[in-house]
Amino acid sequence: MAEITLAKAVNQAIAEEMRRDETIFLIGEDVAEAGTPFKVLSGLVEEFGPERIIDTPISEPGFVGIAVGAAMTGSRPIVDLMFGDFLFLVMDQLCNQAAKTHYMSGGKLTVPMVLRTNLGATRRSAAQHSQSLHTLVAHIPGLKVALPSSAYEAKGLMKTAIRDDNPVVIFEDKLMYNDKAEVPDTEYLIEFGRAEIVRPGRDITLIGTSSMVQVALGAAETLAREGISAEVIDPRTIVPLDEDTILDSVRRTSRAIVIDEGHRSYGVTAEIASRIGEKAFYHLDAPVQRMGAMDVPVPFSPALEDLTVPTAEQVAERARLCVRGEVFDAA
Amino acid sequence: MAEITLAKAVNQAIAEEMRRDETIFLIGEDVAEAGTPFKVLSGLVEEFGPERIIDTPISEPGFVGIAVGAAMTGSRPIVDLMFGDFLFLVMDQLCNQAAKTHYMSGGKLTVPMVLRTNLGATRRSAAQHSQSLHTLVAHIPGLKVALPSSAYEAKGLMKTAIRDDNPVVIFEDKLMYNDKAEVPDTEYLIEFGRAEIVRPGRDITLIGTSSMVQVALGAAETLAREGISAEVIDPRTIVPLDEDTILDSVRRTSRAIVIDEGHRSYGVTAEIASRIGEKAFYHLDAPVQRMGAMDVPVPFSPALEDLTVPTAEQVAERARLCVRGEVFDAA
Amino acid sequence: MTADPKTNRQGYLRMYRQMVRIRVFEDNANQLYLAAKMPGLTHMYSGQEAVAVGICEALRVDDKITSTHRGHGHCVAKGAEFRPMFCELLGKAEGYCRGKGGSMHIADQDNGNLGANAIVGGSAGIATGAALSARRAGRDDVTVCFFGDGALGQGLLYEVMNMAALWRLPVIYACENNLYGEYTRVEEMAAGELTARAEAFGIEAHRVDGQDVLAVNRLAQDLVERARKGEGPFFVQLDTYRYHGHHVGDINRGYYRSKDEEALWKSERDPIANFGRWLSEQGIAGADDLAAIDAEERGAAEEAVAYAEAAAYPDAGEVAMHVHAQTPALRAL
Amino acid sequence: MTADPKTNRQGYLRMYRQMVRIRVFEDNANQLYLAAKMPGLTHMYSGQEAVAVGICEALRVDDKITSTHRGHGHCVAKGAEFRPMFCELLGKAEGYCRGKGGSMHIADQDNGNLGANAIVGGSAGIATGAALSARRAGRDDVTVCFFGDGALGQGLLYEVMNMAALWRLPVIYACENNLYGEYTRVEEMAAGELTARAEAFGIEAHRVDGQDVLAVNRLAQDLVERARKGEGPFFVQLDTYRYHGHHVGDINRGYYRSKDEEALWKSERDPIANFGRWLSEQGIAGADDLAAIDAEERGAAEEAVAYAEAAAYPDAGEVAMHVHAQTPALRAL
Ligand SMILES: Cc1ncc(C[n+]2csc(CCOP(=O)(O)OP(=O)(O)O)c2C)c(N)n1
Ligand SMILES: Cc1ncc(C[n+]2csc(CCOP(=O)(O)OP(=O)(O)O)c2C)c(N)n1
Ligand SMILES: [Mg+2]
Ligand SMILES: [Mg+2]
Repeated sequence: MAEITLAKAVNQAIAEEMRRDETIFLIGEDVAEAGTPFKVLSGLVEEFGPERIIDTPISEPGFVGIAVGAAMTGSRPIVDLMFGDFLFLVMDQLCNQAAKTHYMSGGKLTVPMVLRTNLGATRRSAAQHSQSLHTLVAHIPGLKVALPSSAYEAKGLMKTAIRDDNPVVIFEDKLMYNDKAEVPDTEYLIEFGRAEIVRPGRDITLIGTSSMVQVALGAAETLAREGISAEVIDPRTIVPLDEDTILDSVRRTSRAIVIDEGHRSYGVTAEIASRIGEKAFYHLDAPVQRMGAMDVPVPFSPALEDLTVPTAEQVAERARLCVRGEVFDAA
Repeated sequence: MAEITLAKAVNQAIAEEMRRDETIFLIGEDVAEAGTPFKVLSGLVEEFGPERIIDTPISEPGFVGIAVGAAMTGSRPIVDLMFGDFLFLVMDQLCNQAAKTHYMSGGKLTVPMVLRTNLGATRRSAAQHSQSLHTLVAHIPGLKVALPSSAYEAKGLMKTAIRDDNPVVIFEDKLMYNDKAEVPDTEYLIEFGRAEIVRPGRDITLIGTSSMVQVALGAAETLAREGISAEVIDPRTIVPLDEDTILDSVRRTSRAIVIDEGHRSYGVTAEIASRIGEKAFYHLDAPVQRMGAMDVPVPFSPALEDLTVPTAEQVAERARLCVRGEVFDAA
Repeated sequence: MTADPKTNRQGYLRMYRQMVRIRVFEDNANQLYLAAKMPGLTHMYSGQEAVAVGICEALRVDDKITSTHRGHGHCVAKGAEFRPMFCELLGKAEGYCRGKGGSMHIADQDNGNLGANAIVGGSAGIATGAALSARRAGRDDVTVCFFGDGALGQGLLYEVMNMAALWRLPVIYACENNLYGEYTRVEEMAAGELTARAEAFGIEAHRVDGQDVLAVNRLAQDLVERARKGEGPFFVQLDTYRYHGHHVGDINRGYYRSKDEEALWKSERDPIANFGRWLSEQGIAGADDLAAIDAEERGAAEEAVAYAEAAAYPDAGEVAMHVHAQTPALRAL
Repeated sequence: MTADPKTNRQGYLRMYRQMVRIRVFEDNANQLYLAAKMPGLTHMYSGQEAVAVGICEALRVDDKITSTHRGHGHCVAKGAEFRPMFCELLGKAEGYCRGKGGSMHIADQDNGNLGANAIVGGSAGIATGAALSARRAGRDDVTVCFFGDGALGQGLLYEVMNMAALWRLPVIYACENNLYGEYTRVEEMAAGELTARAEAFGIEAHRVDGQDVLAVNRLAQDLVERARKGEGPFFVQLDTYRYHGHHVGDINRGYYRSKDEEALWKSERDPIANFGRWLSEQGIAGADDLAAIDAEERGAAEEAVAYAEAAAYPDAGEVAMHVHAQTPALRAL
């Protein structure tokens, strides 16, 4: 086991897979010598050369489209989209083309590509560089969506994504690139659609995605000191979603909070909360709570931005109310 | 009162507003002489001339961007996006620019524009011309989202949208353009954020949007014959969402089904169901049910396409189970 | 292609036959629509046959094409069979896409047709990516990206032409200028010269009479061979005309184009009639030979229609199939 | 602009002062970053001053501009004050955008600056729409769309240039070619000649030395007046250079550009120093006059920084304000 950063984990995953499979190439803006603005890909062009680590012009729809075509014809491209906010530019190629090609062709064509990008606010990058837009792609059939919450997951999920024969969108939390975790020395993959019980508990289930796993763990820590035992679950992929692990947990704890950094309304928390409400209904002792980013564009000012994302303290407080039976139907 | 088609209602709304306000213009593909492929805008160019009914090249991101800039500088553009599926092409201009400009400028700039487009499958138009993508824009703060379910609503909501100082996306059901309804002879507007109780009932609440209002009404009709009294609610706008009317109803009926033509997962039904689960929790006698389009790209074959959208019979059946207390937590 | 007809008799007749196949396919598709037997709408390629055939006859099976909403012609020209094509148009399980794609998404992977696309210009990236794939894998196949004049409005095209030029990819952008995008003339939609839009990126651009299958084929042979050698990309503007409305339901066209204009193109510039006349004049084929081809293909199309009408719809269970490809176990773990 | 310096003394000195204002603004912004007093990152305009000033000095207050992530220079040049600019950079309530936009979204509506944009090329449509608005309302204001060489990669630009050309809109596309987009040279990102990309749409395109404020201003005066008369759109390529890294944190630049190159531009082609020298040579202003301007503006910037540092953050309640504009009651019913 070695302790490495999330950035390094992504880098290793890509390098290992590229060594294994010649058909993989990586394409995006400033991915080669610059190694991306976050330096996640540093060193790859030195090993694999500019024919496999391809710098593009600032043409997101164009290079995603190129990746789709390459994926249909024997290549396995990894697309680097510098900021998750730029998803809005590539939605047609991703959602009208990549996501639907296999289905529309009656299974004859496949689009084995990975689009890696990021999410997360509080970096003082303002409204167009801070969004967490994973809900949008999760709504579109044909895509898979992975949300690693640690270096360990980032590596394992990336390797699985690369080997998947479908278009996979993988969101890294840009605030976590320097966070370290233990990663096995031997090869491992993380299967899609298997949630992880990050911390077992009895009284309430906290389902957190990506950046919010740490927030949920922080809350669980606080709660433990008060004698409240919180189970923390990390879905790891939201498409496919491991409903069973979540439902099993909630049926045991009978309470749940879903925490995700996408906007609260029409977001990921709604899907998970409503599935719990539908399928664990008779086990629930309190209404399922949803905590997401505020429904506002991300403001630049630090004084405002920090208010928009759920904190461990807020999650703990909400959990207390649930456990004490003090969450009532608001009017 | 006159009976007019939904297409005519939209046409009237736009014509009336354009007569009232010189700053309004309409822009899109084949909107002038052709009056759109659905002939919704026929006659407008004859009345208002090509300077106000502007035919564009096939450049959706371009003309949405132009509309945003025009809206920031004293115009009130109405954008015609021929198919809702083309939203994927304009997401950046709509969601990174139009939606955020007012906020990012600290309230100094406004973007009073309307983007009218459509939704709805079963027209045998296959995966790229049949999507119902309203959830995606509902997730983005700064936009408003209207879903008329009749000619009456189409006219009233369109007029309100045009007068709103924010970017509004309005989705018409392309299967309903020829459906007729009574429309007042005198001017009327429909306020955003006010749901309509389309049919009152006691035993269960059916919340249907757009095309699914008719489906819900059909189910209610069937159920009435069996002695089950279903209340049907049409939110009319999903941003803002009239939570109160929905919650009041569910607190009375204690059961609810949410029906929407967007894909089921990570869609509108999740948001509404989870709000009910959160805020009417102690009033619920059965788990809130969600019915959306199947999580598949829309298939061309009639034999398959018809399976993807909820029907009145399916809704009625689900309602029966709820009322009889036969909906259990699925494993 | 040499100018000597004798050595090319087979090739010429094949081109003639392929054009006839497209025409009869469309005539039958239109009939299906008029008889209310076809689900949805469809866009006829009739009138533009020389473009698809002239180009595709310069391609190998392993060369790729991407196609458009008006895609039946490209599909036939690249080697597709009538039966699975009609099955697809009717949403039957034996269609090229098991009925899931329909007219606007018809594809034929075995013959290198990566598919029609219902997003105007939507396949520009796909074609360019296919060319990149070939180059990276050391293959010498070439990709042709078919699109209409209307697709010049889509910014994606400029993004990918720039990359194709920077990276010298083996892709040919084939712009079929049939004078209209839906109900609007090209002049109202496109400022400047069409070929200048590729030349701006340093791409060699050509303009050719799209009604002259020999001229198209000659140019295509040349460009395809050069692209194979790494001299691409190229851009070709093909001037042509669609005989029908924008789609089969577009009947009253008077407000955007005149009957006279339509009649003129059909009587003076029909690619099949003109090529047939040339074949006769050159003594390559007599009127009888050509009539025999016409009849054969018309018969084949009718047989295929009957087959497709009788064919089965996909099982209900197929609706949830093919959302995701099954990744082989070896890949998954 | 006539060549006679005397009649233009005021204008020349104003241009000089505006360039100095940009330089001192950026120097202070950089200091704020280095002192860890600025939230986030920011992109310095230093080196490119002659572009923004040469163009904006040809504009009226009611003319519009759209700007980029590297937008401080455009903002100052279009007439903004230091205090609300620094307040915005620090996220304070008195900022132009009440702290909600920050460096990448700074706007100044009263002076016609529709805002910086953090999406490369993202304002091309906005600028074109502003021009359409003016034309429709019968106003004669003109819009200038500033963008970098990197933005030539964005398809949106081609879509809107086409429409601007078709509709002859009063918009000027000002492409600041500072040789790099982030960490990549323009030749690796753009095939062909940059001006050809506008000419392809029949747009008149010019290329000018972006370090020569007089040349830029002369061209801008001409094009703005012509655009006002309906002769637009126009495209201008302005050759320039950024002195700093892509953003303030981009310190080790050796892997993509040399120190020598940077030194050469600074020593030989500095727009402020060169213009100052010219002013002296022409006897328009002495070294003292220029030094006084420098000192004045440096003082003003430092005062504004101090002001902004002491200024208040927005109240927490503002976080939920301005998501939607309040529509006046009269509109709502
Ligand atoms: C992105 C997009 N915008 C609009 C449409 C609607 N549409 C379908 S075909 C068409 C016209 C295309 O014109 P052209 O490219 O010249 O092809 P043609 O129909 O003439 O063969 C339009 C606007 C579409 N399918 N996709
Ligand atoms: C659509 C988009 N893609 C990528 C980026 C990241 N990015 C920010 S600035 C920049 C380079 C822009 O280059 P150029 O237009 O030449 O402007 P310059 O920085 O040289 O002034 C890039 C790639 C972005 N902000 N928006
Ligand atoms: Mg055309
Ligand atoms: Mg640059």
